[in-house]
Amino acid sequence: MSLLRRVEIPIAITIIFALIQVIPYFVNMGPAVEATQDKVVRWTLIVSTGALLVGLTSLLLIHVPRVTRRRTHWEYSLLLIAFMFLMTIIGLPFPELNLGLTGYWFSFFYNNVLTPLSASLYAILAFYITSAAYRAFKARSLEAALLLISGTILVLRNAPLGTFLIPQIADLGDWIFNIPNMAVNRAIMIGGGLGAMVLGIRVLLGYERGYLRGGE
Amino acid sequence: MATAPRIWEKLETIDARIIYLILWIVILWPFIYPIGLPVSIGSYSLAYAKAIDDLPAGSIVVVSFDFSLGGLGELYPIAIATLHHLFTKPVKIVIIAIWSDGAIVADMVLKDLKPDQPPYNRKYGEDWIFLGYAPGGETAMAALGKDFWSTLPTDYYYKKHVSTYPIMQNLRSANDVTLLVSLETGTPGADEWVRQWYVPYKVPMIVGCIGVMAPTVAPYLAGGQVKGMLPGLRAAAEYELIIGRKGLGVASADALSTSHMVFVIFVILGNISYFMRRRSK
Amino acid sequence: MDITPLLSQQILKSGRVSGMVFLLIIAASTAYFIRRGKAGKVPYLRKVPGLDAIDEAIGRATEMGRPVFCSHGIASIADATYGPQTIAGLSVLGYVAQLCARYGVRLIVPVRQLVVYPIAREIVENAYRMEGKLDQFRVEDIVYLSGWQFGYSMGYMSLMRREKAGANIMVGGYWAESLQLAEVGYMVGAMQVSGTANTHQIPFFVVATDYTLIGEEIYAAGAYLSKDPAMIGSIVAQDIGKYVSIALILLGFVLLIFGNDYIIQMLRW
Amino acid sequence: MSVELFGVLLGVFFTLAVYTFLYRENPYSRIAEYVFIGAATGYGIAYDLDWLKNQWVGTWSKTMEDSILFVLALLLAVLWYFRFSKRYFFLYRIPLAITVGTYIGLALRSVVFAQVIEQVRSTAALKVVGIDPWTAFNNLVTMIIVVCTLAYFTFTVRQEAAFWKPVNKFARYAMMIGFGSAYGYTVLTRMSLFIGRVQFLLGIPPNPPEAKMFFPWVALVLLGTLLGYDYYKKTKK
Repeated sequence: MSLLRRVEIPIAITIIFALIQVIPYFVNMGPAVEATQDKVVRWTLIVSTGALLVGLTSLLLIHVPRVTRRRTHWEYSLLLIAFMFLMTIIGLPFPELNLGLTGYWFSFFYNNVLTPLSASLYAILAFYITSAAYRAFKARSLEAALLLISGTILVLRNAPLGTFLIPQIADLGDWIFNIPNMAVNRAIMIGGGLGAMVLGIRVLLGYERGYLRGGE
Repeated sequence: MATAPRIWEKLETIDARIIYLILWIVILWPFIYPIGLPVSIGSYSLAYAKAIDDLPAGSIVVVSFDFSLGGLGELYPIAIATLHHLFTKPVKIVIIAIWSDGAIVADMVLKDLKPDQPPYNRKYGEDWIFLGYAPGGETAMAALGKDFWSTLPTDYYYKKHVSTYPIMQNLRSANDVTLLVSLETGTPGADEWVRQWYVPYKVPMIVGCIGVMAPTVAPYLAGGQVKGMLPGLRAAAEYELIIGRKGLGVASADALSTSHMVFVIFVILGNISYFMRRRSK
Repeated sequence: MDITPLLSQQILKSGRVSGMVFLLIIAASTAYFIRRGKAGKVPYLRKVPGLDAIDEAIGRATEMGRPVFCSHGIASIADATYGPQTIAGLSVLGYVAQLCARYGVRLIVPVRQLVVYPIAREIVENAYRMEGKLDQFRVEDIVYLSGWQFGYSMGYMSLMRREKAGANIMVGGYWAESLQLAEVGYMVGAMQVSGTANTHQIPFFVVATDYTLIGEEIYAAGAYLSKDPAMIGSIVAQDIGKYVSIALILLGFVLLIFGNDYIIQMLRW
Repeated sequence: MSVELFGVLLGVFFTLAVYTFLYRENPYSRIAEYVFIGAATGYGIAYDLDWLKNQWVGTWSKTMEDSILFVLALLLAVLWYFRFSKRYFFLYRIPLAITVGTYIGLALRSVVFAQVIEQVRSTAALKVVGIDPWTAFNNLVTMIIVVCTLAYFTFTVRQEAAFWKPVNKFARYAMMIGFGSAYGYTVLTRMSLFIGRVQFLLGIPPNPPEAKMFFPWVALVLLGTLLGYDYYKKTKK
């Protein structure tokens, strides 16, 4: 067991599994190797489902004591646990028992609880995008002014009324969006790609241990 | 004048909840009392409609639902209008989903549209088919491109093997597809379709997406990989006007105008108060 | 250079050679500059204001007696495209946790991905251990919120309101929740440092937070904050990649003016 | 009340409960939050179990060898759980290392093409001769912005030479214009999504028309209780 404790073991595993994906991608090793590659990815997915256990346990570790010790908001924690088990049970993969993802009750809760909650939360951004613009779209400097102006042009461009009042704004808005915005995104994407590559190499070299921090 | 600066100061640090309330009002209002503000039609929407209009009879069109319920607000009217447009053309339509929820959404849209009833009267399995969800994201797209039958072996409604349907006889790989329609909200979406279908098979695409995704699709429009794009609800309204079937898009146009105008007014107000306060200092 | 024999013998794969060469250049320069850094030749490193602001944010939260929030985005580490952003965020978390342990300020880490949860926990626990304050480590402050994007963001927002966040540090892959978190963070008066490589979300962070790390800056963050010479060395490789990219763009662009598309063809190999 | 109708009522309640969060954190928004987190986690578990079952039935149960691999994967998956063990916690690093390794590998090979090679190539391929002047101008602008922005982010060069100042300024201005436009564009999506919720509340098809019936009452109850409570607290002070 003491050997397994060493942080070199997981690093070695990391490297091996990474190279399985990288090398045959560039160097031709035949279809058999490529099939194995794909299989390893699917196999890894199965391994990673185990993290479910951790998440489930950690949620329960937080909320069960809250309920049993009647801490503040324990009623809500109870609600959380109840809904978690409810969804799990009605979603168990046994269609014979009318359970599972296509079962009646699972669809009922999916459509009437999860969907409205998720969609409403997503849509709350309409409010935040307005309040953030109200406080931050201010011409404090030339840079801030550029941000403000291009933002406002695009808003006017997308409002049906905006293009009706100022037809030229459609072309101007599209230009800003397709030329400077696209070019900036492209540069940031290249830089980001390079950063991700260097980070990946650091992981393979065993330097980036953020995810394995600790060790003995 | 001690009071004037105070007004500006107050306006600058206005309680965000007042902004929220105003936004609620200006969006609810036009649905209760429609105004009928005008909508002008853009080139992207025209190109999108043209791509469908130009389809030769008998072509195979694949419509992919690459979004979940969260994207319905913008993509529902686009999906309805697109499928309506397609079902009125003499083309074969194959509906798939790359997002797991996409199948649920597609089912919803199809139930609303009822392609097998008038005015469409299109026969399931012959004129159109719904194959459901292909898991695996980008990998699934690649697999579909290579071999449709083995990637989606059964259809969604009857779980029968695809070989039993006449429409599938002429569809084995992406080479048999005349047009791909991706209705998307993100990853996997248009980017991945271009990589997996346009690059190797040169399948022309049109994309209906939520507004935020427009910048990621725009380069493909310029590059010619994507022939037309409908970004968001505004484009949905434009498209509905083009095909002459007013729906949710047109109905929402007023609310879009009012909410956007209020946004602009807020930004202007914020700047006026900022400068007035700075000047008074 | 002619690479047809390699392709015709099918040793290398057509269309992938350019990528392989680029990857090899990056890998070799990363390894080389790490070695150089180890040998004590630390390269000059410009200031990244967003990263320096992390100290200030934590200091301010400590003074106010309010907790620090630190998150690493919502991407899974098990993701072919966005996984590296999470790793970058976790490196920042390691640094933040260390400072929080040192100053004795409460650290709350909202987590969305199950796979990442145990890692985040270990990182924080270990930071407290290294500062000799393991007794102050609170497991329940590493909060698994929800696998659903907006379940996560709702939980995160409520937590910030309930606990009155003093600082909110968000580095990693963020999507639509970026603005929700940033706005609520602002409303509760937290100093906010953000960073993501998701280009479409950067504008919201720039507008709504105090400091934003843009794109590649997040990948350099771990090395920058660690002050480890070997790690700092590796940042040079990022720059070398940029030089190569700029050179290819300029060269290709100029050659194309004269009707020569060699560079563009080369990038298709 | 039929089950379907009750479903619509639930939908209206949860929609409005979320929006009470705009006013302040309150018991309704808290109910929405905890129910959402609980239900979403349950959904995730159900979803993964379904996926595992399909994997087994569809792929891994076909041959003996694959079955063994599947069981091995499950055994490794259980190792995650050792995160909670004080003695054997390090065992969880094995599944972690497998996961990270595979995906770092996938990332390395995909990022280099999607984010670097393709972007560099499409920038280098921008033409300025033999096309109309407007496109040529746009292509030139695009190229310059890409190069300047890339240069702006260099970490390890002392940017002292005279040319750096205009380059950096230009890059920053371009970025601000780009960010502004992306922000402005997104307003459309965000408003549209909220418009979608309003359509639900107003029962506009395809949404169930019954929602219209519940909307004013639920809104009245939620707002009334919240405002009433706050007013009561204020006057008591």
